[in-house]
Amino acid sequence: MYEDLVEQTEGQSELFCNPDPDLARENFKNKSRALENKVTTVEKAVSDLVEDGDYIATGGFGHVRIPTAILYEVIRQKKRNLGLAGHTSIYDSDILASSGCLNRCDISYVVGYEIRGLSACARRAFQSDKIKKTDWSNSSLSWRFWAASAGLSFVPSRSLLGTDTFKHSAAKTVTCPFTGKKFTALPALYPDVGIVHVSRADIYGNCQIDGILISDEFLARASRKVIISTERLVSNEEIRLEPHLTVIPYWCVDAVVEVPFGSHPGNMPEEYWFDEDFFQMFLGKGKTEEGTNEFFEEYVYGVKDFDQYLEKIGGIRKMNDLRAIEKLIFKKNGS
Amino acid sequence: MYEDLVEQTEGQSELFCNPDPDLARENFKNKSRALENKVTTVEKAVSDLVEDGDYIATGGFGHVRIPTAILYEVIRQKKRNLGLAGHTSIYDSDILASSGCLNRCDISYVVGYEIRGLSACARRAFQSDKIKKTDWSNSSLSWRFWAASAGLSFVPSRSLLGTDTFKHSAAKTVTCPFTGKKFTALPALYPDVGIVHVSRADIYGNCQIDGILISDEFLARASRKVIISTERLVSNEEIRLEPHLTVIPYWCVDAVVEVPFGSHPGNMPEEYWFDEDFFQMFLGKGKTEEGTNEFFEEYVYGVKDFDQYLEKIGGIRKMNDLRAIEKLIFKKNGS
Amino acid sequence: MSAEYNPLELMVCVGSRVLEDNSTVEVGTGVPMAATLLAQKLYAPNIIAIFEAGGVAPLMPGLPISVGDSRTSHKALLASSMNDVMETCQRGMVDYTFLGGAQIDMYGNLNSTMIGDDYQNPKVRFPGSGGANDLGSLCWKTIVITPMDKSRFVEQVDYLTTPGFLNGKGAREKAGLPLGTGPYKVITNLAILGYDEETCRMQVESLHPGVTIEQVEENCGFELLKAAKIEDTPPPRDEELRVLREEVDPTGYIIGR
Amino acid sequence: MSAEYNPLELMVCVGSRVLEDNSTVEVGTGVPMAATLLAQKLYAPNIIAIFEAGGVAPLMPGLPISVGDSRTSHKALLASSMNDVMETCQRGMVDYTFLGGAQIDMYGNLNSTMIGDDYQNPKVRFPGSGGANDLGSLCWKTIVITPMDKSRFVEQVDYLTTPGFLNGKGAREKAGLPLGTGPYKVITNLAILGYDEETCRMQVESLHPGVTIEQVEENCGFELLKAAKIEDTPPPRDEELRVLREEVDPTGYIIGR
Repeated sequence: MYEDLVEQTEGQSELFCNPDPDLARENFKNKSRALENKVTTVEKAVSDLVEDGDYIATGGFGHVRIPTAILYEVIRQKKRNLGLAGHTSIYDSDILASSGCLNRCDISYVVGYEIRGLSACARRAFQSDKIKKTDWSNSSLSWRFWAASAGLSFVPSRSLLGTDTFKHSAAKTVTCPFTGKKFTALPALYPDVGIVHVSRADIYGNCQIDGILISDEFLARASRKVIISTERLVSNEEIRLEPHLTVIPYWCVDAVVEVPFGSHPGNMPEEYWFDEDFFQMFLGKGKTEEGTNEFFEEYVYGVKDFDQYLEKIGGIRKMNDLRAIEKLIFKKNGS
Repeated sequence: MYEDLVEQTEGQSELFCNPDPDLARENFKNKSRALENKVTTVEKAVSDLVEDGDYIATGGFGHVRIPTAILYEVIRQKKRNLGLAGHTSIYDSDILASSGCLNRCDISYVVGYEIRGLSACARRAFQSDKIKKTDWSNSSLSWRFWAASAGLSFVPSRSLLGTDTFKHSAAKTVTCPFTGKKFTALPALYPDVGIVHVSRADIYGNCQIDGILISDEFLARASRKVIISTERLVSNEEIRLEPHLTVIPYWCVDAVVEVPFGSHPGNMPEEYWFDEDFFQMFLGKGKTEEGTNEFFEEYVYGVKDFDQYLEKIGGIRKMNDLRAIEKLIFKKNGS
Repeated sequence: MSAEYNPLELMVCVGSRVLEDNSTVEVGTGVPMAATLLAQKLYAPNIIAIFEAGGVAPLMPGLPISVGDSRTSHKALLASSMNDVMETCQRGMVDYTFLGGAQIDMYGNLNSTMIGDDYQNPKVRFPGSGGANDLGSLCWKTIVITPMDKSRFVEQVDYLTTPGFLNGKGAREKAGLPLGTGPYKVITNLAILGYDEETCRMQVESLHPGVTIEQVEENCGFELLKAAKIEDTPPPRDEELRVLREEVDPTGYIIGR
Repeated sequence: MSAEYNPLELMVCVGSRVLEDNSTVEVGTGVPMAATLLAQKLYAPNIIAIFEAGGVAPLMPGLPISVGDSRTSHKALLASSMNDVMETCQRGMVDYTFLGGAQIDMYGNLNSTMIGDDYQNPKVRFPGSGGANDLGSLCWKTIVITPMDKSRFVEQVDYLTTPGFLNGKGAREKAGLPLGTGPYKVITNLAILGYDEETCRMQVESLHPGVTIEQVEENCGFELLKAAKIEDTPPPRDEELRVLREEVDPTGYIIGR
């Protein structure tokens, strides 16, 4: 029992992105270093920077600080055959998969909504072989982003070993030349497009994030192209006052879009809490294919932009309520 | 010419610290996780935590944010046969070497004082074979700290290759299992004692640093024991107000000492500038052995603690002048 | 029985008692969060809760919904990154991890990925490893909290997501996992289970109030060993239930009341 | 000659002209700093200066004394770490690096470690690599600024600290260094030197005011190639010298006045 897992040295699934650091360096060599105004619209950012077939990586934690506005636009523009880093992914991977954008996914976490249970529409999408799947763990994808951000082709780690997670990954093993010990070799992950929602950015793309970073500093560095959505545009002077807070430097970034409430229905640290009513509505509709289609018709295809979507989900009053919860402001008449 | 360097796969110098991650894990397993008051004196921190023969690593950038007070005490207590990570090291490695504390050193930068030129006493110490030397580059030591902080035994890199720096290191090479490319394999560096000077710390050892970090977040995580000197002790509540600024968490730390001006004669970002008069005096005395001995007699052995040393170098008036330069406050009568 | 309680409440209360004070605990989503919070309030005030996305030792204003939400770093000691937390685990600084799972076998191996035998076309897809594989690989001791029945406690997991002892003593080390790590306890609605040191197989260590060894065996799909002495689990105390219901999970999000 | 200037001023002025605007430059201690600052003030206002200890694109209130001091991150865009900066270089985001060195050979290999033949007992010990080996390995183009004489421009360096083209075309790639990287220019007090594409050997490209090719050859310990057309280096302009002396290095710390 499990002998083959203990002995294995090579995962059997497909490696979706080339880990060659010299190939990546050629891309980074050609990225602009100019301090130029990169502010654009959601629509233009997506149409300019996301191509059918691209492999994308989204920042945040699946339903925390996610780039919802950008992802809705990816769906609205009917991008197809996308790959995705399903790293700590929840609502982000669900809507991309359920709307038919994906044909491959590196998975560490999908389908689940933590204590809210599982998503039926995500299950339908990921149980089908229309999406090719390669398995990983959270740390494996975090370290794959790190390895790429460091310009490497691999990094050793001590997880995955001995499991089916390794077997269905595209990892290999490597022997430490100093200790002779066996390590997992994780291939560097250089996504085509990184999409990250941040707290503050300037027009050049220097970004600051309140709260935990998950792996976004590395994800942004690793990606060939980067789209930033930000709660707030701030002046370059404000960035320069606290340069130790800059998590993503401008040279990583290709487009900046200001989208207040851009992580809805997700939690945005220091800004707003989860929209639980919305999640229940979404998970309810997701139970059937018709419901799923209805959802996308109503909330994505049927609205022209994120502002209109926000009106639909309850507008500024709703967002103020979610803000009050996040800020621990409990009103007299209920929370 | 140089053919042997191009082909080499193994550095020829001694590896001073065991990179075995399981050995390190046993140490970290036994570190206290308790939130206990770790505030102590410079004298007690050094006598309790630095043993003859220990391998130490010092934070900062050689003459910027260095733990001078702790290092003087190491010298005062006549610790012997110490190893040192000579990473971006300047005044820190110089005084340890010139006073006879060291018998081995991993070197990326020693002897030099950047635009001030070279130190004669450091040269005498490092030219002698009383100090065993293993060669590295700055990034190599930065990444060796990272590898240890990540609980690994090695990490690949793309520097050192093809050079005498590699030849006189203890690095090896490793082939990437994905690309077949050759990388330097850097052995993880787990120092016995890490010594870091920080801007703010609470009594438990949660530390925040203003300005650049160099490699101190990793150096502190990598070290088996850690001594923190801090410009200022702050309340735990202050740390908890901005937890994203915590660079070194308390569980890394064994002792905390409050030492205002503790980086003198070094620059302390946001606090005080270099003491150039002092450096000129030191480099002058260092030209002869007698001068070097005089320096240590007068400024280290001859004073009982760092407060008395500060009086000797000009006291609060001097430190206020250096503070004015750092803060860009130019007084009416000259700078 | 000192009070009425449901199986989830029982598991949370029992789970809250196994953590040592002044230890570091990497906390998974859901029941483990509630158990850790309850432990902090009653038994182990200085337990250090670590969340995989970057939050360390927060003063939580309420139960987090996610291991990555803003409550996990509210007034924390450290709000860093998943990389930093996982590296801290890999370095050996984290004593316990607290996980769930859809299937578990006699060696403590966990499945949270799928039911079926074709990874590309599973019968039922679950979330996958998330951080579970990492935490079960890198933390010193793995505690699992899960209700017990034959569909969960199985001879062989459909998919080995997170390593327990793999196929027995020495297998983790052979696979390359860090030395000295592995499964520690399984907290269920019927009993507390541990592992026999020699064989690394699961054993019954303590029976919950009113539960017989036969009931435990009937609800398990593999042969269970028995500890030399099987204890009686003290029932949830009134104070445990009060603090759990009033302070830890007042909305019943996790304990389902 | 438009004005009087010393050899250091000449090198700084000439060095300031070789950097492209909107490029990233990893700046070494001393003369390279002055040249980069001068370039920013006159030719390449949007050059992004990167310092190895973590400072990126500061608005410097004065000349830094160290590549790690507080001026290198004053009102910067990013104040991070040596790890981040070196990883950025390794990722291919840094166009130029600007280095010094005690010895250089015809392939642009640099020695900043020692004179002698025994690493443990050198005749003369220099600082060592610092970040030089990394920057010369990982940035796209390496520019060296150093005065020229036979003791510095040598047939073979006593110690190969930082890789140039090693022993010729293809050697960097064979050694494992990133593809397409290597030496670009050498700025001296006598001439601007570059490299022949085929042989990777150093060649004279431009002679400074009043300098003959023979003088350059006399001050070089190896055979220099000559570019197809050797240019005349324009002398330091009054404005260059004024800005250098008044704004970049008013205390003469680097240019030694």
